[in-house]
Amino acid sequence: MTAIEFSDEQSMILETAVNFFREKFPVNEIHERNENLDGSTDLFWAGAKELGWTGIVIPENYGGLSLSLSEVVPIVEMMGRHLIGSPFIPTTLAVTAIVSAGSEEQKARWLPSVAEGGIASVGLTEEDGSWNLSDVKTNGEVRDGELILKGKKCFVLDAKRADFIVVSAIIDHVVSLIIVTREQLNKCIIRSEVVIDETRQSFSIEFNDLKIPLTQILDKPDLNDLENAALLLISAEISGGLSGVLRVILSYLTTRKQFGKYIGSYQSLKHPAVQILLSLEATRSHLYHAAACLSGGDKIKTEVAARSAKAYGSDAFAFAGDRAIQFHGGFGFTYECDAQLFLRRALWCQYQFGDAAYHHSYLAPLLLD
Amino acid sequence: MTAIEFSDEQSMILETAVNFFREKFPVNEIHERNENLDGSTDLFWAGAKELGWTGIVIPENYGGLSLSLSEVVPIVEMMGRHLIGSPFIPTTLAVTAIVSAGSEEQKARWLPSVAEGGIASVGLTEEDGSWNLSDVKTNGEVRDGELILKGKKCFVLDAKRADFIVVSAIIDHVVSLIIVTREQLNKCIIRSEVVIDETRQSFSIEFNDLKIPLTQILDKPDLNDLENAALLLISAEISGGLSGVLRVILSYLTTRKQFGKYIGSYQSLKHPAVQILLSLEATRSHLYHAAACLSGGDKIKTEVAARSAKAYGSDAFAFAGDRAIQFHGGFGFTYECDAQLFLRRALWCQYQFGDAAYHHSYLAPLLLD
Amino acid sequence: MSVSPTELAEFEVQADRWFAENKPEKPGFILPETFMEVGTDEQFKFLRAWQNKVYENGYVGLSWPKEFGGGGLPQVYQDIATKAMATHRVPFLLNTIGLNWAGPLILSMSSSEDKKKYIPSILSAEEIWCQGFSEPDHGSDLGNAQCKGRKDGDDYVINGSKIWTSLGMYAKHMILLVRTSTEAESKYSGLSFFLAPMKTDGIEVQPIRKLTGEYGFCQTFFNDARIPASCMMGKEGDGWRVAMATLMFERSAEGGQAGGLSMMDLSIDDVIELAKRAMRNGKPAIEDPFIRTELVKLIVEAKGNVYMADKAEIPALEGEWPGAVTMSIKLRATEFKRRMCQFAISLQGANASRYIDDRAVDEGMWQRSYLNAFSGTIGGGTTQIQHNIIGERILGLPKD
Amino acid sequence: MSVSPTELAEFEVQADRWFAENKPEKPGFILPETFMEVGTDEQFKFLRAWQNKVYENGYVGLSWPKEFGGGGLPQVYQDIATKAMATHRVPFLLNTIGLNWAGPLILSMSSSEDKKKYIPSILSAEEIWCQGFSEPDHGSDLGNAQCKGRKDGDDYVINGSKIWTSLGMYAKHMILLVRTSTEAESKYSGLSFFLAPMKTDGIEVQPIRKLTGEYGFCQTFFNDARIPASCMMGKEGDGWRVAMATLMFERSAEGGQAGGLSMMDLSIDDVIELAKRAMRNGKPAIEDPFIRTELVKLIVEAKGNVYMADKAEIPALEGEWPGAVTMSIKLRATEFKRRMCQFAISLQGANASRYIDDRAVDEGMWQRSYLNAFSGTIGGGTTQIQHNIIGERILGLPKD
Repeated sequence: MTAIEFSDEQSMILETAVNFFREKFPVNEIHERNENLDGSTDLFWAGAKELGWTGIVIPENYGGLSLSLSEVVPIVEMMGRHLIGSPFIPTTLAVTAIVSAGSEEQKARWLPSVAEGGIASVGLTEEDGSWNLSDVKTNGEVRDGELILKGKKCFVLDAKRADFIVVSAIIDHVVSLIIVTREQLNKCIIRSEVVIDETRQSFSIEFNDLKIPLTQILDKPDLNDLENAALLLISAEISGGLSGVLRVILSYLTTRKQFGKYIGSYQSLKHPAVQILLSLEATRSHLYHAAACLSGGDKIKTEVAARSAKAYGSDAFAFAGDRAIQFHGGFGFTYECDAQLFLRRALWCQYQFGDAAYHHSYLAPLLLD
Repeated sequence: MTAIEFSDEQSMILETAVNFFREKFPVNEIHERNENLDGSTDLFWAGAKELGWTGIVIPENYGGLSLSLSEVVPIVEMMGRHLIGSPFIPTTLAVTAIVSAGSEEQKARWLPSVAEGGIASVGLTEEDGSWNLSDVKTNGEVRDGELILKGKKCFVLDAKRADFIVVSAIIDHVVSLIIVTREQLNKCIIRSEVVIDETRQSFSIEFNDLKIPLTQILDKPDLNDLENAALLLISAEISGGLSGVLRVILSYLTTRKQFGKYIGSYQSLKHPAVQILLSLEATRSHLYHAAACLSGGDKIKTEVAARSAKAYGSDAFAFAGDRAIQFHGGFGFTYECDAQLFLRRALWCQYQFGDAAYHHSYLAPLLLD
Repeated sequence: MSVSPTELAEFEVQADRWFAENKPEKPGFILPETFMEVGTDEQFKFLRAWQNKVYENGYVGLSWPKEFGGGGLPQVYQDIATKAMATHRVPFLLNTIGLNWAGPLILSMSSSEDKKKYIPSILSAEEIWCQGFSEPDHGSDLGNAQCKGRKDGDDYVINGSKIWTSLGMYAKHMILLVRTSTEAESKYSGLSFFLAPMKTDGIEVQPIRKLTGEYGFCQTFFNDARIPASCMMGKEGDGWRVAMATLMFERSAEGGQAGGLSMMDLSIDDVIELAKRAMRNGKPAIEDPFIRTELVKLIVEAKGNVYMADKAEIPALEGEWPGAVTMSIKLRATEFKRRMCQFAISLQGANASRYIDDRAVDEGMWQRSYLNAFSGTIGGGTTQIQHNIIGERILGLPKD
Repeated sequence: MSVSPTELAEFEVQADRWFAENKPEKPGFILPETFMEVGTDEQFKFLRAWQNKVYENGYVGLSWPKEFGGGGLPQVYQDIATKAMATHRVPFLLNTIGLNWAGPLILSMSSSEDKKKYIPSILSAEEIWCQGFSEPDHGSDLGNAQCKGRKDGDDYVINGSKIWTSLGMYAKHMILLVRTSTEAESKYSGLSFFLAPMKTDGIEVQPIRKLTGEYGFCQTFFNDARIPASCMMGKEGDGWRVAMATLMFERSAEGGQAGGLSMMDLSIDDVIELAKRAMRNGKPAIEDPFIRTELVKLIVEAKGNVYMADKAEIPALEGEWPGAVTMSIKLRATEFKRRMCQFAISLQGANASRYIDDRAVDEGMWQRSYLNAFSGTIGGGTTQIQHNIIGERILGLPKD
């Protein structure tokens, strides 16, 4: 039994993704893409639809491929590599929630449209910024056969584009997941959020006694599963981001001269670059191990692996992003330099869904007691 | 108000110490001294007596100089610089205990002999290795006008030479300090201990219902004071040790060639050497600040300063010792190389009277709450 | 001049009161933390007015000669005033290059005439100074400057470009390092130093967008710009020596600076305060064991830096490697700040991902400060180069 | 050869049982952790007997050809046997240089005659091998070896010295790198490689005392020692190529090694177990929040290393910098071990200051392992050099 089982599907998808992003989203156009996020997303989404990526985790009978998140990982990794900030992760998380917690009716109602290329999102974080997905203040009250939703969600990605979003709320003292449709969203206060990663389109959504049919409450939500899925996908983004930022570092280290020598010949730059390389290999190994665990179905193993990947990877990525700025010297201090894009992405990844210290505190009892 | 008040006495003593050790204990004879620890101690002790160092903290009316531990610091620092492992620290700690907790009778009885060059020691640690000086299992019971002492002390330095030692024991549920004389010690089981720092002569002492006159119980012991004193002196040893090990590193880095270049020109060695230098400067600053606080008399400030100096310094010294081995390459792996002497000393200093993590846990409430 | 303790104590009370009473209200926009971050006209106007007010009331330039607009007092007065500024956390003094680089240089080597011409308007912030040392292709390698100056009659004709000229859009003067000879004995002796007027035909300034997304630095282009030879500091070929002298004003604790607060510095106390406000797992972050340990380590490190400054004042404690403390001030301060800001961000939970905005923790100040902190670890000789300098000059290690 | 899963499963059970039943009792002295630490005759005899027993019972050399004393089986058999050794934590196999360096080399390039001469006694530990690469003045700089060999008739006359020859006191053969020409095109092409008999007039071995206070390495001196030319591997001038091939057996996961446990390795599990026994502030150390965090970090790192090895087996996951994982095995393993031992020591309170002695925690094993760990971070190319190698070969960065 090896720690990493890499399926043929994963392998094929990885290869496809490598080529797709290399062709359509070359790294030297990152800045241009950021100037036109909507256009870039359209381009990505059209390609993803064509390649069947939007339906990977959706069961076949709802129009999908009946594969698992493990097969999504290579795509997200390559997205991270090319700094794509599309609604692919939030959509996948919303679908994951419905696949795991929805009734057959709910699946039949919500999944096919996504398989065909619809966009969705999740709202799991609130104003206090708590990483614990059970810390929910948004409240749902069942009254007259309807759910009355009250509260505010933050960091809802691509909320303006989403056909629906899955949000967490307390109903009867229990954290529940609720689907909110576009039509219902239009009745909410949606505000754009300023976030450090400029490739993201993030929003806050305020529900003021929003009325929602009870059929939109997901039956048996498992927040742990949803958290593991989020951690896995962010870790994939981190792994790809690490490759991307290392490439940026290397291209500067091998072309820029200082004091008559290529700066990559200085050990104070060369050795940290090696550390970043090794941290990338470790992150990637944790990532694909976590993907294998998730496919394997062991919940505890998956939790350990997902938290480990996120904890290890996010620190590694933050370090690499930080060093990328430093090693570019004056150029690194400019907006024009790609290093800042990766550092900002790294900070986003580091602080969404828990940082290393947070996950270490949850890993401790799992690994030590 | 500056953080460091450096008295004329400190300044004079520092200068004297620098010269004394440079002349009598040259760094190139460290190995020879280790082969003959007793002879080396005799030599040191004779000099220390002559220079009045054995009576620095002893009040004038008991034959001392009525100065404070702050004036002992420069001496211990230079001892650390030259890797001297004499009974000077344990003697000073024993004296400190008596000066602060002894009655006039007790002072009159025990201090003059030390001022004249007697040797003493302390026994504060036990078999469990706990750093908390209140964790004492050794027990004293008052019976028929005598104290019956039962228990075992470890890491009693130079116990074989000491005229008396000060040990901690529980009497009536309270941690007390008791003086045990040479004559009484001779009735105990004294075993030599194998410790990592080969310049130390460390012993365990077992008390099996040892009878001690009640007049040998110190009146009002303050373990906090005694701990601060120990931390201050070890920090001084650390500060000097850092200078010493940096000197060892530099002399190799500037004379050894590899791949045709002096190895000190490689940034992977040069930059850590700079880090060690800066950590030395920081340690030394913490040290003399702690010395000034102790002279100033503010107990909380002194505790913060002493714990900070020890926490910061012991990690810095351990790092420097570790790097010293590594940077010496193959030679560093030999017993013959001075690097190992400093690494062993660093490990001793790191783990006597609490490591950085231990002191951080005590500093947290003092600094944050 | 002898200083009476009573007078000093009185001045301390007076300065303290003045800054307490005159600390400006928060304007409706985020203020920069240093002169390198002034990105908008409203920030510039606000800060110039503030320095002017501070000067008019006698709290900057106290140790500079009276005849040139200074206070003519012992340095200790300025130290007291500067401390009061720090205590009350008032805005920094805008004309940093003038006050701390150009000013001391002019005072130490220029004619009395030039001192009269330049010094008073430096203090009042009437005339802003900028710096032209670095070049796009030779970041840390000052000695290799390629911006050229060719003598032509009474002028030097300058061609090339300089980068990282803070306040370049607003500056009236630039201290400028130029290569006036390519045939000199060494690359260093081919350099000359000018006090260049920015309003010169052929000088163009272009703002640079920083990694923070804001503006604040400029690139300055010289196209046959004619600078009078009389603007040269020292002789032709003295440029390196003069530039090094100038850098010493900044890098070390050498005297001569006008003083005054040069940055609105965040300290570890601000982080502790943040840790008390921030929540982790439903409790104040400051109660989390991991955060406590990290805070203690940062505090101990910060204290070490403070104590080191005091130790450096005691000759008997100079130790075996003199100069280590003063030469490492920039290295230690800038690296500490970078790590401190990183840690402060980590206290904010998911909100750590926010950026400059009123919904961010402290309006995104920590994120911005972290990104801006790289100007410290990169500018004026990167952290890596600082290590080389200290290793070679203080420890005597061989060059790369 | 095809392998039936049933046979493999049976072999696994059989190996597991054999090692469970035959694991030697603790002798009355501390055993070394690797072949580099054998410092006393009693340790040597004990370990030689153990390897011999393992061999006699068919658990080492399983993949080596039958005609030379091997098992003639697929590699997977050896992997199973090696794993059983690790599981039962039996002593390592003493003749490491023979099994993993000289053996594979001889099998890959020597004559059948030489194979018959050398291989069986390597497996049985009858003849011990040592290594003569490093020299006192050129630690990591193998290519610069100065130990000289001059052709004289049918012999080469060797002069110079080699260092870090483990088991030098006991070895019958040495793999030896010698400079046979000082006028070669490059320093590398002046080197030749020998299988040298240690019992040769003019070869003297002197034990070196290690930083641990123990013995285990030697320095070998050559004074006009005559080595038959027939002992040369490859041709004159091939030495560098042969040596590099040999190093590849050690550094990477290339096949060809005889296998078997080469060290009694401490793992992070041992540290966790220690943390459960050790007390801090009156409670098991494993309950201390700081210690928990540090342990978790170490565990995650250790797991990362395990997963990396598996990832390296999957070509599709090779990524943009192929070879990074395999080329960094030594770097990662040795640095991790050093830090892990440091941490294990920190769990012991004041008793951390003890050293090899029955009153020390685990008899001082952790302290000794920490000091011995430097042989990993220094020997075979220091950690610093490993970074250079990976930076240059894998990342394509320019040389120093």
